Amino acid sequence: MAELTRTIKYEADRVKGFGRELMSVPGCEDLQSCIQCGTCSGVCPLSIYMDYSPRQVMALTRSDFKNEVLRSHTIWLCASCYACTVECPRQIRITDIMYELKQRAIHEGIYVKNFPIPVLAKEFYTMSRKYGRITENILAAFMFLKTDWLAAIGMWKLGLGLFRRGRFSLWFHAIKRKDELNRMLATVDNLSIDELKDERKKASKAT
Amino acid sequence: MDKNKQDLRIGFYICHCGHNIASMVDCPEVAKYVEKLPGVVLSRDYKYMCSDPGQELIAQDIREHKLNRIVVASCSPLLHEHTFRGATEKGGLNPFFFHMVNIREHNSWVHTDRAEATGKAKDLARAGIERVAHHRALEVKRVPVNPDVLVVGGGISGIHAALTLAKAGKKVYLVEREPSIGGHMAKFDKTFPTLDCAACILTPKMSEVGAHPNITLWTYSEVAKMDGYVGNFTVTVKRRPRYINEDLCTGCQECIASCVFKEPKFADEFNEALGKRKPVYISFPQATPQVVLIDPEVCLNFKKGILTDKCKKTCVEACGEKQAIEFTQTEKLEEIKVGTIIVATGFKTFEAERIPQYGYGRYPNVYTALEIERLVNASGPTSGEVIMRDGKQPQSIGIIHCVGSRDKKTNRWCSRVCCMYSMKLAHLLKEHTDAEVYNFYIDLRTPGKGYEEFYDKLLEEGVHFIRGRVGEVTDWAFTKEEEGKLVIRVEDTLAGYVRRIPVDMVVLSTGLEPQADAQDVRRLFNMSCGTEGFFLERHPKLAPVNTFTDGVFLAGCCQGPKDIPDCVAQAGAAAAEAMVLIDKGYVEQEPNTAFISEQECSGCKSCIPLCPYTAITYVEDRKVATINEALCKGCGTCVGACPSGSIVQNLFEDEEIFSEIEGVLAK
Amino acid sequence: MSNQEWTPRIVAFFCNWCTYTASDLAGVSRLKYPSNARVIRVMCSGRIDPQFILDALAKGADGVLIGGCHPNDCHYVEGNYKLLRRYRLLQRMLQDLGIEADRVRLEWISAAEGEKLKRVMFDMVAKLKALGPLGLPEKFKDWDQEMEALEHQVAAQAGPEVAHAH
Amino acid sequence: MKYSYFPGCSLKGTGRAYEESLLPVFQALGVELEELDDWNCCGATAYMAVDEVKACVMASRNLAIAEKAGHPELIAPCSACYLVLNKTKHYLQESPAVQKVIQAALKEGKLTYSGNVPVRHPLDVLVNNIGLAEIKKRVKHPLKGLKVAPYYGCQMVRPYATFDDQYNPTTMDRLLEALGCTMVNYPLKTRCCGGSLTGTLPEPGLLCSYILLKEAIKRGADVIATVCPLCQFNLDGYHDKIEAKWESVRIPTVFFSQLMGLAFGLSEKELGLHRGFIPMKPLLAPAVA
Repeated sequence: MAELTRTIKYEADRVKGFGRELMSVPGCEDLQSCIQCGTCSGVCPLSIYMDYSPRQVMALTRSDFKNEVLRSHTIWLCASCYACTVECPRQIRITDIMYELKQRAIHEGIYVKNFPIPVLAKEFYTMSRKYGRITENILAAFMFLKTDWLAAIGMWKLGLGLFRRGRFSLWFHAIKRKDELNRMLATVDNLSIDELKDERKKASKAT
Repeated sequence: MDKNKQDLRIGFYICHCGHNIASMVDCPEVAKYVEKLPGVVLSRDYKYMCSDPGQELIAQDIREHKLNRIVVASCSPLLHEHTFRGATEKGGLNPFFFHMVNIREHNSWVHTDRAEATGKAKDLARAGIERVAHHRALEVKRVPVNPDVLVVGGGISGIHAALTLAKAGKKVYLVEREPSIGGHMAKFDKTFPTLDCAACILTPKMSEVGAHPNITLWTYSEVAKMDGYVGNFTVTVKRRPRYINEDLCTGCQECIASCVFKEPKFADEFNEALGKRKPVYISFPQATPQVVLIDPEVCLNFKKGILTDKCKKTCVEACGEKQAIEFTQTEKLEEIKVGTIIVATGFKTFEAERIPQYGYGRYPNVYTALEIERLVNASGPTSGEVIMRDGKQPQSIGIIHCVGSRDKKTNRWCSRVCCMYSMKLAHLLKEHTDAEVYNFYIDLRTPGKGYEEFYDKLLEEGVHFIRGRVGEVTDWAFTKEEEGKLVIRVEDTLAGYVRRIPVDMVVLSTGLEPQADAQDVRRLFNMSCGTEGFFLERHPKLAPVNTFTDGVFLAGCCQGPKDIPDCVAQAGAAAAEAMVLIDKGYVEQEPNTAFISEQECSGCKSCIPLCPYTAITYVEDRKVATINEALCKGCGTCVGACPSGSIVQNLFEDEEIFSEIEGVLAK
Repeated sequence: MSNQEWTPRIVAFFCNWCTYTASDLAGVSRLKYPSNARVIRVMCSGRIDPQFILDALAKGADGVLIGGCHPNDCHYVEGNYKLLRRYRLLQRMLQDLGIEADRVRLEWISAAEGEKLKRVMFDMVAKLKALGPLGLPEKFKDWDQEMEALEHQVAAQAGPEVAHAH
Repeated sequence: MKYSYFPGCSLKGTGRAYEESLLPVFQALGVELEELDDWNCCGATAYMAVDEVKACVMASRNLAIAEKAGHPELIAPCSACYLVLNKTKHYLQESPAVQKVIQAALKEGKLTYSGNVPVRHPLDVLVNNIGLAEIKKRVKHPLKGLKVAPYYGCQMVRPYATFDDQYNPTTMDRLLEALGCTMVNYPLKTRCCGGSLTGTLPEPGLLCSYILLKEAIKRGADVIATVCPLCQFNLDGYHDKIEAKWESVRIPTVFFSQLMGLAFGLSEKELGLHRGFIPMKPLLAPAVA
């Protein structure tokens, strides 16, 4: 007999305040007015692969189901094509909310391990931080090494093709004034997350 | 003035309005504060001042405590000033010894700090107390009401209002922009939820209008100008030439048959351009009046050069002795005098092209709901057969609800009728074609008598209901069964899947919008529009058919989307409101007119050009200006501009306003 | 009271047909805005005499807000235009007196624009807070004292001279 | 006329051909593009997912450098860069909180940015500033008979429809028609190509690309024209995998600038046409001859 799991949600499953906190971020406020019409899922080219549809992510977020949302594949499947944002009849900036959820998932370390997309995001972040620019083929190589190195082998043909067409870079592209950029980015690091949140709250109140 | 103050015996009342005021303003505290102000004899707080006991309290206090001034702090004077003036009068005082202070709409409802709101209430109350000291006894003037009524718009609302009044013996002018009355309803096939044939229930009313001796029907006409005021409006109506003498035309339509255009060639507006008509035409078989008209844009007689020679004037020939065709007609202006006006100018449907994702105008088999009404109608362009623009009959049909409605990018409001008419069309289309019919909805709204039952019926008929707002309608196929079809991509939110549903025909349930020229009409009749552009009623609940202009009433969809029963009910209400004025015979005018104190007038004449009503004239022999009270409407513009301060506006005298300023600022 | 944050006092003159009604609408819609303004109703913005505005400022208002119907929408055809002309002149005069333009504000707010009224209230309060108190009554008092002192001075100086002349 | 030019990482890597064709085309039109001094990664999609504020800081460094360069406008050919730079400008206007952080960061880098320098897409500049008439004048070899599916992708038109219709953009259609091309009716012109997903989660990403390629062939196109390096890469680089999964949908995907270069009479090598996986060469013989 197939294993049965209970799908009921108890109040304890909610992380109370999560929805409200997210909706206090500038750009995410309009989530409050979602009418669950499903336009976002209807126009999303990737929704067919998602575990929760974008509409469900909106509902789950608003109802404080933090763990479910941050663990979902959906936020990582968003390709940032902005179709939902443009079509939403409530003008909810769904893509930006997805970004916000991705940030939180990375920040809290709760996302599907070995799932290549967050790894790519982090590698992208590290590389651009280190060199100021991105060298695409090296970035891809890093990502595959960290997630599924067998897949990297599967990519040899593409790599070779790129190489033969002069689209392959053998070493990192980098900017000259790395320290200038690093100093700038450090100012954000020095700003604690809480401080930023307060700033954001103030800002959202003002608007 | 001080002496005057000693004689003052002011009564002050602050209303709790249940919790509406009391929750944000400490009413007893304000009453206590006001009690100590000079001239105040009595200061009370009370739960509901507008209630009978509240009003009685005022009347009784006036008698018992010999009060000579009354101030009530409660809601907006636009709501209850009249009520409290009545109570003041009942106590034996001139009603204008009363002043009202707004501490609900302007205070308790809009502020969040109880201390601040209480402070503001005190300031406003103090200003009222200061002001009322300067009030004088005034007399209300009565002006007779012209018993004739103008109804603007000949849709179902206008028709019903006009007939109601006419049957009560009132003379009605009904002005309609289109060549026939009937409005949108005349285009509908059936009506929900009873599926009465729209024409069957509307046509008798239309012919009754056409035949009623009390109704003057002017179609193909528009109101160009309105002057005057309640009871005495002067209205100019522009009558466009239809090149047919309405009195002579018998509606035999011989002219149409004999037109040199053997086949109808031009887009037929009544059939939403799905059918064709000739240059000389009648909008639809039941058109009222049964009078043809000629479209000068396409009639050869109006062309120049060779084309005009091609016109053999066969229509004139066919008309024969009746001689009803008059190519020389021009636009005519008619001036009428009426006492009341009912505005029933209706709505327009949302333009489906504005949502390009749904492909209207790009894919021929995407239709608007109104087009489907004509398509399924037995007297429509296909005689009721559902044949699509590509000549085929649909086997599957998708009906998309809320097109243009409930969307911040287009119209925010729910158009109220689309759920029901979409289901009606689903039923009719299924009946006509036996196709699979899908309804795509966000929420189904069926709050009317028999509406939910209609939904049940549709479910039983096997119509599919998918809860999800459609993302797009496209013609690119992913799977084999999608080839050559229109594909609807939507999240079936209840099943939890994104679906692609191929259909032959798509119907867009477009929402209701204000008419394109609603702003012009609003100015014409001195009305207001809500943010969405529909005409604003005086009060959303208590004065739903009144406007801010006395004597001008609203009926039907020009005030907001509504279905036929609601339109008819509202039209009846508007007719009743008009009859209140007519049968009473007079209106009382707010005595806020201005007058000139001749001793102080320097005769500088600066006020004369300021008056928009030419109420001010210069008296040569006395070298002063004078105001004709009958013409003055009480704006006070001349008062604000008089350099010698010799003009006084009743109810808004300088002293009254200065004392109010003093009152709000005194600490 | 004294240790409370200073907030500006605003006297508002609203026309009966548009802005007063908008204000009612804001109430019915339960919009929330600062409580600084005290509304005085007139039938038409055309009724507003520049003296009302000056009087309000002289009696301690930090700002005056005038609300009328949008151009072309005046219930009395063109009272709002008449006011506009007066307002422009008054603004010039106020400038000469050193009273900032932001203190006397004219807004067209239609009966349907409760939201706009709210926006204007917030904005005006913020602008007045930035400008600080106008405090004309106190200034008048100071000026009176100065004048008095000056008169005394003049009298004191004139006194001996007058004496000499004799 | 001179513009600042922000190439972005892709145009120096896998999307090299975009830069290679864009620069000579602008040169032929007498417009100079001056590459920003020491520009850095724009902040892009993937970065936004980790730290949106830092992404904005990275973008703002570029904006500040552009302001310093002194040319009135900045051209960003990559759709992602175009969006991120514009988005940062929006945030700077909309959110005082973000603005505060960014200004502090700029100060640390001894840079200033006052909000000037509009970020423009080369398509926008070509059609709306230089003009189709001027472009027509340079056409030496009209691309008569070449049937093109115009593919705009997402981020050039969404969420900010700055210079074209969000649902049915036509700027590239008009531009390519001016070169003599025949545009096919391509309803998927703004549908997503899969973005960076194609490299990370092959199945969903490849499906997006497959749909686009298949429909272009079905509509009778000879070639797909694109405005974005990632779109070009996705539609061009994965044909083996797409073929293994579904079917062969081999159709070349080139940058609109490459087609312009061809029409202007530049050589294929100069335009980087040899860099494509699916060659376009056989199609060109009748067109150019």
